[in-house]
Amino acid sequence: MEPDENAMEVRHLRKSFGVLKAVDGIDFELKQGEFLTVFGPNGAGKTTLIKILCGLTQPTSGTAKIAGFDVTEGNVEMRKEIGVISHATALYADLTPVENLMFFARMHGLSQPEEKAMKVIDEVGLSQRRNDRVRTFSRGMLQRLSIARAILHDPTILFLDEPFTGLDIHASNVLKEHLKRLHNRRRTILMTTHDISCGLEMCDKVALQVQGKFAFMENIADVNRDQFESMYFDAVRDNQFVMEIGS
Amino acid sequence: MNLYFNQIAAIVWKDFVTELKTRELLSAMFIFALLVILIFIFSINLSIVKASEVGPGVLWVAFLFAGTIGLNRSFMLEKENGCLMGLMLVPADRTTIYFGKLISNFIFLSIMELFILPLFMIFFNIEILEYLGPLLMVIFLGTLGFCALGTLLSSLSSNLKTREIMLPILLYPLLIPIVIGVVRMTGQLLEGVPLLDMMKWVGLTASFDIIYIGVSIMTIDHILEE
Amino acid sequence: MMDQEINEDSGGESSILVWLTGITFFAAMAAIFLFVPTEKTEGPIQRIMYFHIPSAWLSFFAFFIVFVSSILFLWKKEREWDIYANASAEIGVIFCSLVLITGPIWAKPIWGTWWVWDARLTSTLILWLIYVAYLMLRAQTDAGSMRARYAAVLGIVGFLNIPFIHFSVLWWRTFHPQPKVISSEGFGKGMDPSMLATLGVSLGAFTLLYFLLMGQRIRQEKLKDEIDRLKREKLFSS
Amino acid sequence: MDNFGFLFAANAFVWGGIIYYVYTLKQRNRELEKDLALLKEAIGKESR
Repeated sequence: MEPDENAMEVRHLRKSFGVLKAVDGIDFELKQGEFLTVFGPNGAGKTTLIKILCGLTQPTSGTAKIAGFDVTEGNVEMRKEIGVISHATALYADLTPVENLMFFARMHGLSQPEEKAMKVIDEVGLSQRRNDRVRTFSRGMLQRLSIARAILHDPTILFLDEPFTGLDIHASNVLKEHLKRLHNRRRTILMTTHDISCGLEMCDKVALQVQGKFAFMENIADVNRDQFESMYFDAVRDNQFVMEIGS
Repeated sequence: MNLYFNQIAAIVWKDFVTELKTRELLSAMFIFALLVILIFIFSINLSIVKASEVGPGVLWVAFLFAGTIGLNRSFMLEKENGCLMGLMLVPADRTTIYFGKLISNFIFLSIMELFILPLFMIFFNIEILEYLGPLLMVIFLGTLGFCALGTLLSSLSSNLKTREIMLPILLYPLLIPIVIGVVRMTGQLLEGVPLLDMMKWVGLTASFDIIYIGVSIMTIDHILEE
Repeated sequence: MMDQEINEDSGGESSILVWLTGITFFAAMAAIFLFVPTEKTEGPIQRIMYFHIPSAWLSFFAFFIVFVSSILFLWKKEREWDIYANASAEIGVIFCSLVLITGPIWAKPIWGTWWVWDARLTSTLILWLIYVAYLMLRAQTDAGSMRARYAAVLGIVGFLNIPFIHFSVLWWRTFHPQPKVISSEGFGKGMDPSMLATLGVSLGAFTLLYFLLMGQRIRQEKLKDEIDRLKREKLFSS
Repeated sequence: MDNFGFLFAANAFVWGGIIYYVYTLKQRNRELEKDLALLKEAIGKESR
């Protein structure tokens, strides 16, 4: 990838089926090394946005380029450049951390899968438990191992879908440390969250997604925190209202 | 191309390691198949009917029911913790997931069948050793067809709320042709008819296998999409 | 825009279709009960055939439409094709059920038994099971692209099964004494031209009925979509 | 040869089936149209 090229370029992205519009015309771009946090009420289409961007689902119209690859083409090469951390850990409960990561390393086609697995397990501080079954792990440890899985192949772009959900304070601090380190290593990061303080703390850009659209997107330097907070709460409240009538 | 086979091998390896640790799948399938055979034996009077006439049907019903348990379990493992999503994010073609699961399902089912066969021989008093070669061939064709369609449909049903119920409802009607084929072939084999005299059945089951593997390759992309 | 389309559907074209279907059905009924002579060996019961065969043809045609629409859906990913497949499967299952009901009613006085494991009956039953499973799959999943994709895969897999069912069931029975089959050649041989004509009219009437029902079902699905859309619009504007 | 009863039964099933299906279709149609009209009315009021 060229250094000056955008890591992400999203144009008029839409995802709808029949009348349901999960993503309804989103435009943005991110340079390499930038960190974007997307806030938004439940059902605003944040998860769908991430799913489109990492090629799990196809958009109805519009284009998205990730690391120079077009997501609509279902590009296998693109998936080498991305790592995804979500609420679901994507780890096999009956395997050990080493076996899990070795498996994913082999799927990525990495050479020396075992060494790579050991190395990232060390990085997330789980080397003492590396031969225990994942089923016995706490939520925080699972999330750390999930990070290890996502950064195993050293991706240039990371997607995080509400990574703080269900974590205790210690675990979320560990996660924040990792995110900062990755950010310092100039990894491009897109994160969705409900946690205002965590979300605003690390990012370069903030966006607010409401009903499938970006209602707001600014550089963090230009954002008045209180104003943003009240705007976010309004959006969540309105959404709550909509959801209640809808059902 | 090398990477492609490596990825398939990795999926199979992963399923085997899991099975070695938990030993849940094979034992459950084996005991279930055994129970099916026993229940059939209690419900038919073996002194009236000829064992070689009802035996093949009972055997295949046992394989089919036990195999369905295996399929359900196999995709449940992938759905737990969203592992299937993790698999879809690695730089691998979607068909590697299909083939990986197909091969591991096929191997597990075959191992179970190898354990069941001697018991079947003993319980029904049927001599199968002299027909073992062609019999294994028939079992291979039948099991492959079952797994080809079963893997496709269990990857589909695993996303439904009522997956345990829906898999058999979707799968069994579609499997009827192959069940008729393999039961007929097994029965004839045990009567001493050589496999060469049943080439139309061999052709039917083999083309079933090929067509459904082909259809799965073409449609798996549409199923493995969030 | 969608609104207009729906209103148009309920107007001009479809009312012509309604009249045409009605008239053809009337003609078919007249032919079946007044015009066509009673068959010598089977007696009046033979007149069931003029419903039975068109129903069978119709369900098969409907399943073929499911197959085609499913392929087109996976290719184009347009909701339109999903609607067609859904509507056609529903109609197909209904007429397949009628086949399965009228068959035994005919068989009881003629063969002396409600059901024989005859090749044709068996394959119709299997077909019915496949498409009932298809409708169950649709009923169990929420509306959305997942339901449409899964249903489309099943629509394709199910239709490709038909030749396998046909041959396996046919060969399966040849090892046993065969009952008198309603095979097309056996039926056609002793057939009077007036019988053929009656059958033809009846076939026409049922085919028209299929298109009429399809039109209604499609319109309904579109209405449903329209209501969903308006609901959403209303909620978002408030 | 006297099997009018069967003929009658078969006819009853065929016609019963078709008419019942058409009836449910009509019923569903009416409900949907009513919903649509209500919605449109509600939206019309709001926009005013």
